[in-house]
Amino acid sequence: MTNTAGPGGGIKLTIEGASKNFGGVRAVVDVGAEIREGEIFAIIGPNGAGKTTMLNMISGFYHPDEGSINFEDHDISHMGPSEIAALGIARTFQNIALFRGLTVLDNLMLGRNVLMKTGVLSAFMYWGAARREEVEHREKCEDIIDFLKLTDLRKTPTGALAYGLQKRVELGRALAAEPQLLLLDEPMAGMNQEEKEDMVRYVLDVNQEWGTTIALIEHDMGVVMDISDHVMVMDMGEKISQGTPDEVRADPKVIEAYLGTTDNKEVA
Amino acid sequence: MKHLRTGLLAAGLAMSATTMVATTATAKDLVIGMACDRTGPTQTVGVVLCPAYHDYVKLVNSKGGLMGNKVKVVEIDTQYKVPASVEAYQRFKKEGAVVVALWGTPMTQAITPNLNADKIPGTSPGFGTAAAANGVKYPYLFPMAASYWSQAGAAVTFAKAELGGNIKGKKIAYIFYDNPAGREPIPVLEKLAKIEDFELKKFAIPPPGVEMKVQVQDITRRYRADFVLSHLFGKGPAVHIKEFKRMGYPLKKLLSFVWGAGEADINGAGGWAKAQGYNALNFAGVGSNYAVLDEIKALYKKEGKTGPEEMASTVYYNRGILAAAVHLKAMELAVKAKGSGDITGTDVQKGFLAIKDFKLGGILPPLDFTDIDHEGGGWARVFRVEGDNFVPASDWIRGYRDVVIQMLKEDH
Amino acid sequence: MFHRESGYFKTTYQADMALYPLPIGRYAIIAVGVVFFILCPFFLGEYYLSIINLVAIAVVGALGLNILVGYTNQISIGHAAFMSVGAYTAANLATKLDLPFWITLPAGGAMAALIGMLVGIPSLRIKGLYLAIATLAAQFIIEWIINHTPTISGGVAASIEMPRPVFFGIELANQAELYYFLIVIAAIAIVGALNLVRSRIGRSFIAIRDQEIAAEIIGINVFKTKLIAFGISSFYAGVCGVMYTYYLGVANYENFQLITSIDYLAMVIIGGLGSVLGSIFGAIFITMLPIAIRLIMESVGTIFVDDAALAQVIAQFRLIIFGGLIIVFLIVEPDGLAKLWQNIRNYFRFWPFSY
Amino acid sequence: MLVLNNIEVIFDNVILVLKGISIEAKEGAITTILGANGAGKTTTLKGISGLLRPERGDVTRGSIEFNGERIDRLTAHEIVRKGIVQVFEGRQVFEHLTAEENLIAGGHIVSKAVMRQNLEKVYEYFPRVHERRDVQAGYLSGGEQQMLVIGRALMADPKVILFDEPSLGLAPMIIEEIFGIIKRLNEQENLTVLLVEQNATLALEIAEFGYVMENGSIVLEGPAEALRENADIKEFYLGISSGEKKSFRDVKHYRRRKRWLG
Amino acid sequence: MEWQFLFELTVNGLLTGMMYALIAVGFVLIYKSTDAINFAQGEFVMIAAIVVAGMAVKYGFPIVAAIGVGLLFMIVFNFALERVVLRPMIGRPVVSIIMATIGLALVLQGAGPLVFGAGTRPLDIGVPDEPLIIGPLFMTPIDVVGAGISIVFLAVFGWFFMKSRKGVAMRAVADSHMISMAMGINVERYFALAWILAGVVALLGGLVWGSAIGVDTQMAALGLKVFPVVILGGLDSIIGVVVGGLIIGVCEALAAGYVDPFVGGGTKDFTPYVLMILVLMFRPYGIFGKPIIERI
Repeated sequence: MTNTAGPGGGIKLTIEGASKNFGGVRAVVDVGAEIREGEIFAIIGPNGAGKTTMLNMISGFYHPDEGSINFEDHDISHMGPSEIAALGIARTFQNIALFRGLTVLDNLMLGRNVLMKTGVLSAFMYWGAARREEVEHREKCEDIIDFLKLTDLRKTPTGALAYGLQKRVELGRALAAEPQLLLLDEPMAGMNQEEKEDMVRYVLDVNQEWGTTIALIEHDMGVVMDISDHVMVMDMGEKISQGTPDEVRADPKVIEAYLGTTDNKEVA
Repeated sequence: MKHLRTGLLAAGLAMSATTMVATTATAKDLVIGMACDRTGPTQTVGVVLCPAYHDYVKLVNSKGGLMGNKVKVVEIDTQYKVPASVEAYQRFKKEGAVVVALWGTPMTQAITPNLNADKIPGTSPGFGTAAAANGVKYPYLFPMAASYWSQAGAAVTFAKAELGGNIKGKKIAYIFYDNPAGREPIPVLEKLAKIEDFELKKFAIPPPGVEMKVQVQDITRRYRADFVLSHLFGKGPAVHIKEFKRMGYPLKKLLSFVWGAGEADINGAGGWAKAQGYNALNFAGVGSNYAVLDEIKALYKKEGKTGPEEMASTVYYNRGILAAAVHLKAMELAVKAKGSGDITGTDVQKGFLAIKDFKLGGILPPLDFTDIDHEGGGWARVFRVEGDNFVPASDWIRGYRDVVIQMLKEDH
Repeated sequence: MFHRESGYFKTTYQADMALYPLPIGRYAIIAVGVVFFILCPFFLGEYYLSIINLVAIAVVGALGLNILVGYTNQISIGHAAFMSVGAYTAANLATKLDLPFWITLPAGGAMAALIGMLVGIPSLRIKGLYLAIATLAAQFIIEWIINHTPTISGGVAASIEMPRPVFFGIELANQAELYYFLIVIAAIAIVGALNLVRSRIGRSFIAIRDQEIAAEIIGINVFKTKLIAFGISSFYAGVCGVMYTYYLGVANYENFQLITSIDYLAMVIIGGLGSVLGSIFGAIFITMLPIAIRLIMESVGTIFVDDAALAQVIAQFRLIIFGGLIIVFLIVEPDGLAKLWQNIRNYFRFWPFSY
Repeated sequence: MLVLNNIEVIFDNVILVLKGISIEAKEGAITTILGANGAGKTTTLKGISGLLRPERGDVTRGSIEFNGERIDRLTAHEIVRKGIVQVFEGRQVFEHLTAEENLIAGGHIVSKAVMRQNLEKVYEYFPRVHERRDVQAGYLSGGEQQMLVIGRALMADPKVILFDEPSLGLAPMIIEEIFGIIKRLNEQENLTVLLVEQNATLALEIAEFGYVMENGSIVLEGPAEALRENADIKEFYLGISSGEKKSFRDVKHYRRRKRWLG
Repeated sequence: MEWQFLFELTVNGLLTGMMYALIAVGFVLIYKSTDAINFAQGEFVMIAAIVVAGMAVKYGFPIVAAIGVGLLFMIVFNFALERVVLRPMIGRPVVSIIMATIGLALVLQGAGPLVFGAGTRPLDIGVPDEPLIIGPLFMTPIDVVGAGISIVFLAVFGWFFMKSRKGVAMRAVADSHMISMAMGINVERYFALAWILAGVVALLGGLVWGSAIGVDTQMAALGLKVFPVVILGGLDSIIGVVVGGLIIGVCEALAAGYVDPFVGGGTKDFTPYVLMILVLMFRPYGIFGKPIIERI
């Protein structure tokens, strides 16, 4: 498996000895990792291995009890989610977390919230700067709408969309923030083959055309092994393996903890 | 189904909109506007007082009205709410009211500025700001009966008499609703405490006072008051009678201001047997031994009905009679002065000021209205629970009138 | 209903984002509104004006509450308390410093906003019903403080007499004059609210309402945004309180007790949560419903009961009907009057070709 | 045993979700329904177990028969008493109850003695659940929760269990284990199973008969081995085109159309 | 003397607190099993007391018969209420359900006096008024009786909820309606049961409180006491209700006895709310309340 885009640049995100406990339960234990600029980085592992907790720590929803997380030059270990988002980290969620009462367009505009600065008073009057800003950002959102082929749906409330489309809008919302690092939590969960193929295509396009660094959690080994540059395997909160897809697939520890000793059809 | 629903709702809306435009029929009657509270926090009073008012007006109308002019009462239940009262007042004005009966202290305050502007006299018997009795400052507002200041004066007079004519060094507790109306008498009480040299301690009850065990316990077990003055309304009076009783405090040493002085309060406390000795301050007569009440009963009998149920609650019923009687007296004097039924609010205001020594067969104190005194003299009388009745425990009294008048004058 | 939507294409994003997407619709609405607004006092009696005035005041309060409850999903049962903060702030400024309304009005709003944000602080940790009860607590605490602080409340009576608003030397005293005063403020409040909810601020409110955690992670500072919502909502409440005070001529906390908070809650729920139009409908409906019920019962009531008993029956039934209608509305049309209006409009949009 | 005859489901009186679905689950067999998200699989299951009404849905046409008896008009709890229990997708436990209380609630309809026996049986199947029986169910791991909900369904002495995507969001190894248990239950307890899945590979492996659902209609049906060989199933559900597994890297935005009509 | 007064206040605060718990438990019951928030709990207590007192005073029923009628009324009434009003509201936003029950409260406020006449009535359940003095203890009999009734009811109810199979089922229903249905639990029957039980508690509350303070529509104000109690204890906890009730009872007593003199009074009704906010800041779901497990 060779990569066309490949990780070219330096290190985007560094995790050093991160640990997280929840009331005595050790969710993440002393995990270290590096995500390189421009790569697709996958985290895999059994349920409860601490994958989502890792993602939550990167996006600031949780803070590591020990260790640190650095994004570019910033120590983000103890920053709030909104500060981290402002630095250029966006994400999607395992269970779709769209704003169901709002249209596709408004969801994307919200994705750009971190880039906007209209205050209460100017919003109240909707005059001058406030209006200019709205229009400016609307243009950017339209680009993403085109890219994700959502043109017909921009004024549809997201609650009324089919599951696969909702996942796509969620991706769009994350992209709207023009992120440096995009975190995807099980982007293909609950999708059939056809929808998965679509989603993979968009993810690859984002990575290749815009050069966005991507970190994702995914259970579908087919997808993970095909598209990622690096894979980290977690179990019981610990990192048990890391490397290229081929290295990881051959690691006996991974087979024992996650992939199963049986001849797994999905991996084949 | 969906459409039917929508249609029904739309029709309902449309209906409520059209009624707004439809005006009620107008007749050439003398109109009185009456704000009532039959559903709000002071409903216990309203449900008796308001019917009494209607009964008296009916009686006068049955006798030919005021020199041939019939009297019409427009009543609106305000639920003790300010916006509703403002709307009600505007409605009264639209109906051409020449006098309005207000209800409730906050509502009275909200409407007072309008009275002067519109030149319509309004009345606030036994409530509202005490300073409003000053007719110079509020020419169109008539408290019409003893204000909270006058009640305080009368109460201390009574306490002094009960404690043997000297209250120097005695402990007097004042238990009151923790709102403006409840605090109103405090300046007078504090002044009198200085004059008479007694010890005054205040115990506030947050309205609506459904639970006040601790305060009563404090008064009886820690402070050990020699006499208690209480100023509660709504549910409070019944509760405090029960609590004092349960603490073993002699009710003879408890005097309630006018809004805790009714039969309803005694009933709520568990009946006459449980309230023996309880003292109640009143600004109208109590009991049914008055000619005017007999006339109303007779009127009902003529229609083939038994007398009004509300009459059993004599205290609040008689207050309704007082309000109606004074209003109609003022209007009558206005009609007489004018020589026709074509009177305005200003005429009625002058009518009020022309009332002198009006007693209505003893159910009222001798009421006199003057420019400075719009409360008719500030009379009050104490009635005590004995057996199954309220019996008079004092004569009509005006305690420390000089102090009250002085305060009235100071206020402007 | 003034227009058909076909044959018009938007060529700029700006046009697409305007409040009324069709220019003819926009001008028609503005023109009709302005004419109606100027003419009202000429054909309506004082009594009806007084009702409109009460409605105009209620609209402002309802808009504020809807921003908090409907758009941000932070339940508040203490709205009236913020009104009283505005009312007393303005009353003190107007009586002690002789300030004119165009200062007291925003000042009352600002003070209420400040207190509102203070009350909003627990909203970071407390959610749903727990927060609702916390705001109930705020209602009682604010009430108590005003009631017991003579420097705020103006003494024993806890009420301050308020001078009438003065506009270029003209004292606005009667219902018609007050009408112009109140309706302009209400109009500004409505347009402001419409602008707010379609801008960045409004969108982030809705984001918090729909998905609080997601909102935070896409970069909305949830705490700050909730505080802003509390602030704006309370600002509106404060302005509403000042309007009341100027209108009644007196600031009195007993006008702003729990039952008032509940009335406003009824307005936004019956009108439609998360809808500016709904707030207006709700304010109209809840203000006029008791009056309408009474008027209807006055005219037909004597058929069922005799005169003497009527007053009592009206009073009790009005409560029953009022409460009952609230329940029926909630069951039948959970999205409120705004939704009902939309249904009616959609019906007419295709009329006469409904299907 | 369980037969759906040409049923139609409408939500809110207007939205047609299922259009003439006919499915049969044979006694003692595992039958699977495959399909994309929103195809109507979950709705079909809820239609059987009587859980549509709380969501304002209704079976408006056709019939559902269980052992020859119509059940489409019964309420949810009556249907459970007939022996049909549904296991929801997404491991829905009673979060605030302990694991054991979850099981007790599951055995609500059987007598106390039977409930005790069933409890023993469930603990035998799922020793992990026994270990964690006093833990609040909300704090169990995903795999444990999945076992708990299956155990809870067993508490009601069911004849038929309807599984809704038991593999959703679980790790490959856990999925294997869960499917193993489903197969074991089917064989040892003679349970009839109706299995809704997106993971076509696994589902077709343990099932005997399968249906493919799209946009509220059945588009394909047949024995599992026949479906496994179907070219469209291979392409769109198993991700195999022209005989070999394709790489996701090579996927394009355009592709060949399916041969059935959705 | 001071220590004795403090002791008396505390004891009476505890007794009153138990009586608050009796009102609050109805609220918790409904919230736990149906997710509905009943702002009309005070009105339930009021209407129960009005029916009993009305039957006894207006129609001359013996008190036992009047209580019987009251019980029957509350069962039928709450059953109907659940059917007609609350069931269609399932799944609506919290604020809508709050509003519906407020609407209900208004209806009850209007209907109570219409049927049985306005005005305050006594409710005599045969508890004497004379104070009870045991050594240094000074108590009023109705408080002792009220607290006793409260303790017995709560104990029985607590056992039912935690230990019996029906109790487990009820908690299951509270946890998730949908899953409960799928498990063969007749959810609607448990909803009805919860409301009926709440009606029965309201009757007990109405008897105790009506006897203590007299019966009229103002009794509904007791409903406002419920909130600090249930929030402090945790909305869904029976033990929480008891603890919350006791804390609030004592807190009120001490505030009125020791804070009032310094600030000019009236602190009794709002100190519970202040206390409640403080507790909420540290425990957002009350002392015993279960946190909502948040996931993303």
